[in-house]
Amino acid sequence: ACSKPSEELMIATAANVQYVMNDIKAEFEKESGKKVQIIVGSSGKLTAQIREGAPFDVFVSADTKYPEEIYKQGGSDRAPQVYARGALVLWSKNLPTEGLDWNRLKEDNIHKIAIPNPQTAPYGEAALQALEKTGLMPAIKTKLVYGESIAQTAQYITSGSVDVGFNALSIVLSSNMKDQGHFTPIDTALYAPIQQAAILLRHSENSLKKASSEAFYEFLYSERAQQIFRKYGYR
Amino acid sequence: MSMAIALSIPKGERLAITGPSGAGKTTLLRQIAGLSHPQRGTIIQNSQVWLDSSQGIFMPPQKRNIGFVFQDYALFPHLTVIQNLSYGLPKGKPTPIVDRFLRRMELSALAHRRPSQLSGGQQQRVALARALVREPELLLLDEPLSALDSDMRHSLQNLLLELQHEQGFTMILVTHHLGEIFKMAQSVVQLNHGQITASGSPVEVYPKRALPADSLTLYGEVLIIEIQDDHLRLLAWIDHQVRELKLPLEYRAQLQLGQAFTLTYQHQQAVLAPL
Amino acid sequence: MSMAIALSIPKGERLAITGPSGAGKTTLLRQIAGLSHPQRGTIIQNSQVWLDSSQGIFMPPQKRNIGFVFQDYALFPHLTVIQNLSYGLPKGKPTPIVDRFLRRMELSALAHRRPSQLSGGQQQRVALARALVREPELLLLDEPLSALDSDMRHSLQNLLLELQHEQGFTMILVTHHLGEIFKMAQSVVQLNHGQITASGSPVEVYPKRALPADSLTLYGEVLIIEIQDDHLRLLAWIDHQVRELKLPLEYRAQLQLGQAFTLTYQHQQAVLAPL
Amino acid sequence: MMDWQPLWLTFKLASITSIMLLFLATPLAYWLAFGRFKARGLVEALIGMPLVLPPSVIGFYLLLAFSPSHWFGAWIESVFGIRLVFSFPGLIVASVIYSLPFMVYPIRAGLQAVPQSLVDSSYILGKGPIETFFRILLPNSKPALLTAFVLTFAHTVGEFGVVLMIGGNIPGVTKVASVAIYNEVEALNYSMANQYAMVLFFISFIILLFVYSVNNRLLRVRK
Amino acid sequence: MMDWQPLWLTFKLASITSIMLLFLATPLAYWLAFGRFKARGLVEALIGMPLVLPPSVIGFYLLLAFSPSHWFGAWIESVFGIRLVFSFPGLIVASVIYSLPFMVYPIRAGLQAVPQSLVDSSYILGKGPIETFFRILLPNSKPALLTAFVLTFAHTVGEFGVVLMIGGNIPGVTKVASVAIYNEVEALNYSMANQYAMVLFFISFIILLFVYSVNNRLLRVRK
Ligand SMILES: Nc1ncnc2c1ncn2[C@@H]1O[C@H](COP(=O)(O)OP(=O)(O)OP(=O)(O)O)[C@@H](O)[C@H]1O
Ligand SMILES: Nc1ncnc2c1ncn2[C@@H]1O[C@H](COP(=O)(O)OP(=O)(O)OP(=O)(O)O)[C@@H](O)[C@H]1O
Ligand code: MOO
Ligand SMILES: [Mg+2]
Ligand SMILES: [Mg+2]
Repeated sequence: ACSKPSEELMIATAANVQYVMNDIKAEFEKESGKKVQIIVGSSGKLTAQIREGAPFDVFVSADTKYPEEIYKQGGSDRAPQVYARGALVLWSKNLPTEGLDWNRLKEDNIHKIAIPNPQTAPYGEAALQALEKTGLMPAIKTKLVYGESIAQTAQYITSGSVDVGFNALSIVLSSNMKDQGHFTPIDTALYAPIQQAAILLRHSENSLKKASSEAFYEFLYSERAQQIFRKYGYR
Repeated sequence: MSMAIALSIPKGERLAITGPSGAGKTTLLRQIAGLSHPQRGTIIQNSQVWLDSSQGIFMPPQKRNIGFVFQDYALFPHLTVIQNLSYGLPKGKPTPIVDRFLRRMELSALAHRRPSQLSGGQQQRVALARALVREPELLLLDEPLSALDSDMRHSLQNLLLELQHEQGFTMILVTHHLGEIFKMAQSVVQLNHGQITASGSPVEVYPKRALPADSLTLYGEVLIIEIQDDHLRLLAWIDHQVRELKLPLEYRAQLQLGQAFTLTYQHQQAVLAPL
Repeated sequence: MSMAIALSIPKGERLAITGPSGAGKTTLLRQIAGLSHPQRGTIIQNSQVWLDSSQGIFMPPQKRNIGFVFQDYALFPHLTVIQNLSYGLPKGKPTPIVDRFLRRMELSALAHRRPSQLSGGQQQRVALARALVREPELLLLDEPLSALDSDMRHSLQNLLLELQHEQGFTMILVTHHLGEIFKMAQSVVQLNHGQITASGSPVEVYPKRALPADSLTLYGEVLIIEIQDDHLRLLAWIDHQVRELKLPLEYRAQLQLGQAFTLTYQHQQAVLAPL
Repeated sequence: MMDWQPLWLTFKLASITSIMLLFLATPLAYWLAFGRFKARGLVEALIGMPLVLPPSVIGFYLLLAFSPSHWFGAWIESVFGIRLVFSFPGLIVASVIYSLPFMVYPIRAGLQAVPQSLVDSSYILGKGPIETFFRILLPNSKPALLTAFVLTFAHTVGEFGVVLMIGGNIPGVTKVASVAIYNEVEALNYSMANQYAMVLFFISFIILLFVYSVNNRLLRVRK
Repeated sequence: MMDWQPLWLTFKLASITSIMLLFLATPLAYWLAFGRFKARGLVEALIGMPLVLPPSVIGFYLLLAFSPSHWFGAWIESVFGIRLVFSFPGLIVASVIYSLPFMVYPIRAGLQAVPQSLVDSSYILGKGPIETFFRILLPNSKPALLTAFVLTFAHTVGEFGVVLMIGGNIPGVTKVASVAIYNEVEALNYSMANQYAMVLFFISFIILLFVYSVNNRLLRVRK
């Protein structure tokens, strides 16, 4: 509120990277002295809003599909770029780590399995691929429950509403989810890499924020930021 | 207003209640019906206790088997005339009685109208019919004929008397109409400010004035007085109307404008004409 | 019901409308007021055209400067008595007139009650007062006194007559009460099935006998009738009192309980005594 | 290609919810309108509370409560043998809770507007409170009942926050049309979203049009 | 640490929306109740339509319409100088559209229940339709008005789908409490979400409690 709002950077951030982004924001503010405002939303919603002229400077998406879409529509001069690769985990509130075994998913005492909605969330698509590859899909198809986002899927898991579910490593490692049950990473060979991309949104030539937006965008790919991503379980 | 009333009506009697506007007549009927709760009181009907505030006994209105014609009718607006009449009948009870009342109250042609499509007097008759079809033990009537012309009024008065005779119900009738009291009621209670101010048979409660039986005295006031030829022309306020009188000239000295007087007629000279 | 009525009232006159239940009296008043639309018709008041269906002229009710006392009062339930009375006054008009009417109608003590807290008769008086405070040119009264006891009825009848005398408004009064017609109206129209069946002065419409010019006619109602020896003993309601009359036996066939009659005296035989 | 199942689920959910609420809310509305108790304002305010929290948050709290690892969810499961999370019965229960104020408030206002004298009349004619309620109070509150029903029905058709959270978006079980449309929009499949929206819109419109036309015809007769 | 700004925005939005709708919806309700026109059922059904689409989908369509690249958004911007996307005025417009049925339906039912004889009386006493509307019809529809107001207010407090889509979640401008709570839940900050929810719940409860207590006191006097 003290610095002029017109000079504040507005970073549209997909929900599942918001924890990381808070750290990145703090680092960037320290380094550049600029104020940054994080706007959290689902990637799809943010994409629709950006297309209709939302006043965002950079869009940090959960995958590459949405930024590609924006780029194709002419929302940016620069093609999107992957800033991190996510890792998928199998996670349960009650089952011990030893119990998080592929073959046990078929057993009768596992009633419900949560995955993020593959239609909208990249982690959901990855989970689906893994389930197909292991050949489990036909056996557990009726057990599947779809979370709207990675966060909602985490809620299903941590509330004990489902017995087990797929999620992002970054979520499991976040401070809010510490000690919430047990998890095991999924073999990366079972799913295509989850490429999370960001895009620098178009600014007019005389925009006050043009330079700082670029600086922020570059910062995402700096070693300093990449360290933070790794700390949260991204590769 | 505080009310304090002690009243007993022999079973099958017809009682009229009268009194000025706001005297508590409607309130009394509502208390008898169980729609209002007096602070303290006892109501016993036919050796059945309806209310005893000291013992906390209260029989709800729907158990009391009464008929009530409300001053404002309170017809059900969503039901037709015939449905209004049938509402209070136990299911499966035959409808001939409904038809009979429709006919006797000249409502047959209106049977399928809703209350909003009826005139004031038609509504009042529906309210009366609705109370009667249930053949109640106690009938409470709050000015049930006030909106009716005198022919209809007389014929419904006769119908009520007939029914009461046949069925022997007890009847309490609120009315402002002196003629109705004399015709309909065996006894009358006069209320004022929530108290009984007089009760007894109509003749006891309304004693004739101390007048010579063969004369009639009226009260009047002089409005205009003129000398005309060989007589006085007097315009006077008599019996609530301006009337013209011819008087001999010798009255001139005794009368002035605004003066009150009595006028006495020897009724042998009267000509009476029924209307 | 089809209605066909032609009527003209001299400005400042008092007209009574009477007729059986459902005759069309309320409908007629509503049409005069502009609340119902006749299929065809013309209404002209004081050379101002209120309705001319052939020319498509219709003056809305709020422009007509009328007073209307509805058969069911139609008081505003969310307003107190005094607010109901003041509603129709132009803003800024002084309230003394409201106070005066409250006093004259014995409503002062109830000024701050809502209609639901009033008795039937009290509501009716509020409705009458509300129509009068606006000092309308035309006053339409649909049985405005039917819920009142006879004392109150007479005093309000007198008040109405006084006001009409002072202000000169035209008055149309629906009533079933023969006494009220004689007392209140200069002419009377009898309706039945939407048609005028009789009209003229009350004495013309209800003639029983051609009256000599020098006579006094009173209105009465039979309360009790008994045969005694060689005559009839009649207890009747005449001039606001119960009176006893002796009549020759031949009247027996013509008189019944509750029946209205006129009593005509040849005033030459009257004895007048100033008080 | 459009999947009709979510639409079918939607109208099934909306109908069942509205009808169940009608039965639940009318006694509650009656009690609020005529009951003799002190804390009326408190209860009235409480009934409105499901509205002030975001639907997905309500959904979240319901998820916690309905979850078999919570005592409530466990109790329901042991007594009724129903698991409320990720099941159609759960959607119904959640919708009923969430739409309660849409049903209760208008009906309460309608009941209160019925003149006391009609109720008195009914008692005098020998009918008890229950018969009076059904034969006098309800028929004379028809516009209010209609309002309540339409609001509840339409709102249940469109609601998705609660349903999405507690239903788990399972095709054929809890994936109702609103959720399907939401998904298509999120996935940037706008033409598919448009198709769904049009059909939902059209069917709902036809239903409401029918309801109101019938109602207006009835009202006209009674005027 | 809790940020109070979203709460302040929420109650500002809810109050402005409810009051604006009161002014917009009552004439509409009057027209529906008493107007003489054929297509009544059609208009009535149409008014309910904002309810049957999921809020975020309505938000999506409004986003498209309000966007400066659409003729409507461009027109509004050129005439009123207001951009409706990602701005507080836009939230108000969207909330007004979305909550229209909550205001119109109950008021319409209430107006229709006022006896015609009261309207007639008012005309006779020299008042035209407008004065009659304000001094007779509205005061005698008070429970219905209250219902409409409470439903609209509470619903605007809790609504977030439309607001999130069209407002863009901008702190201090369009980030209302419901969106903030939604965000905290999505961020898995349950304790912060709980805090917000409690405060929102509590303030709303106090407001409704106040409204209903005052109302009940007034009603008691008038009975
Ligand atoms: N809304 C309506 N629809 C159809 N018919 C009606 C309607 N209102 C009144 N009527 C009928 O029109 C006729 C005349 O009614 P109106 O109210 O004018 O009678 P009235 O002379 O005032 O009778 P009352 O002395 O009983 O009040 C009656 O037969 C009545 O049933
Ligand atoms: N709800 C109420 N609250 C307060 N006072 C009331 C209420 N209802 C009636 N009253 C008062 O109680 C008194 C008795 O009323 P009630 O209706 O019994 O009179 P009534 O004898 O029937 O008069 P009327 O002949 O005018 O109908 C009146 O003064 C009236 O103002
Ligand atoms: O961040 Mo997402 O796109 O809601 O999983
Ligand atoms: Mg009374
Ligand atoms: Mg009439």
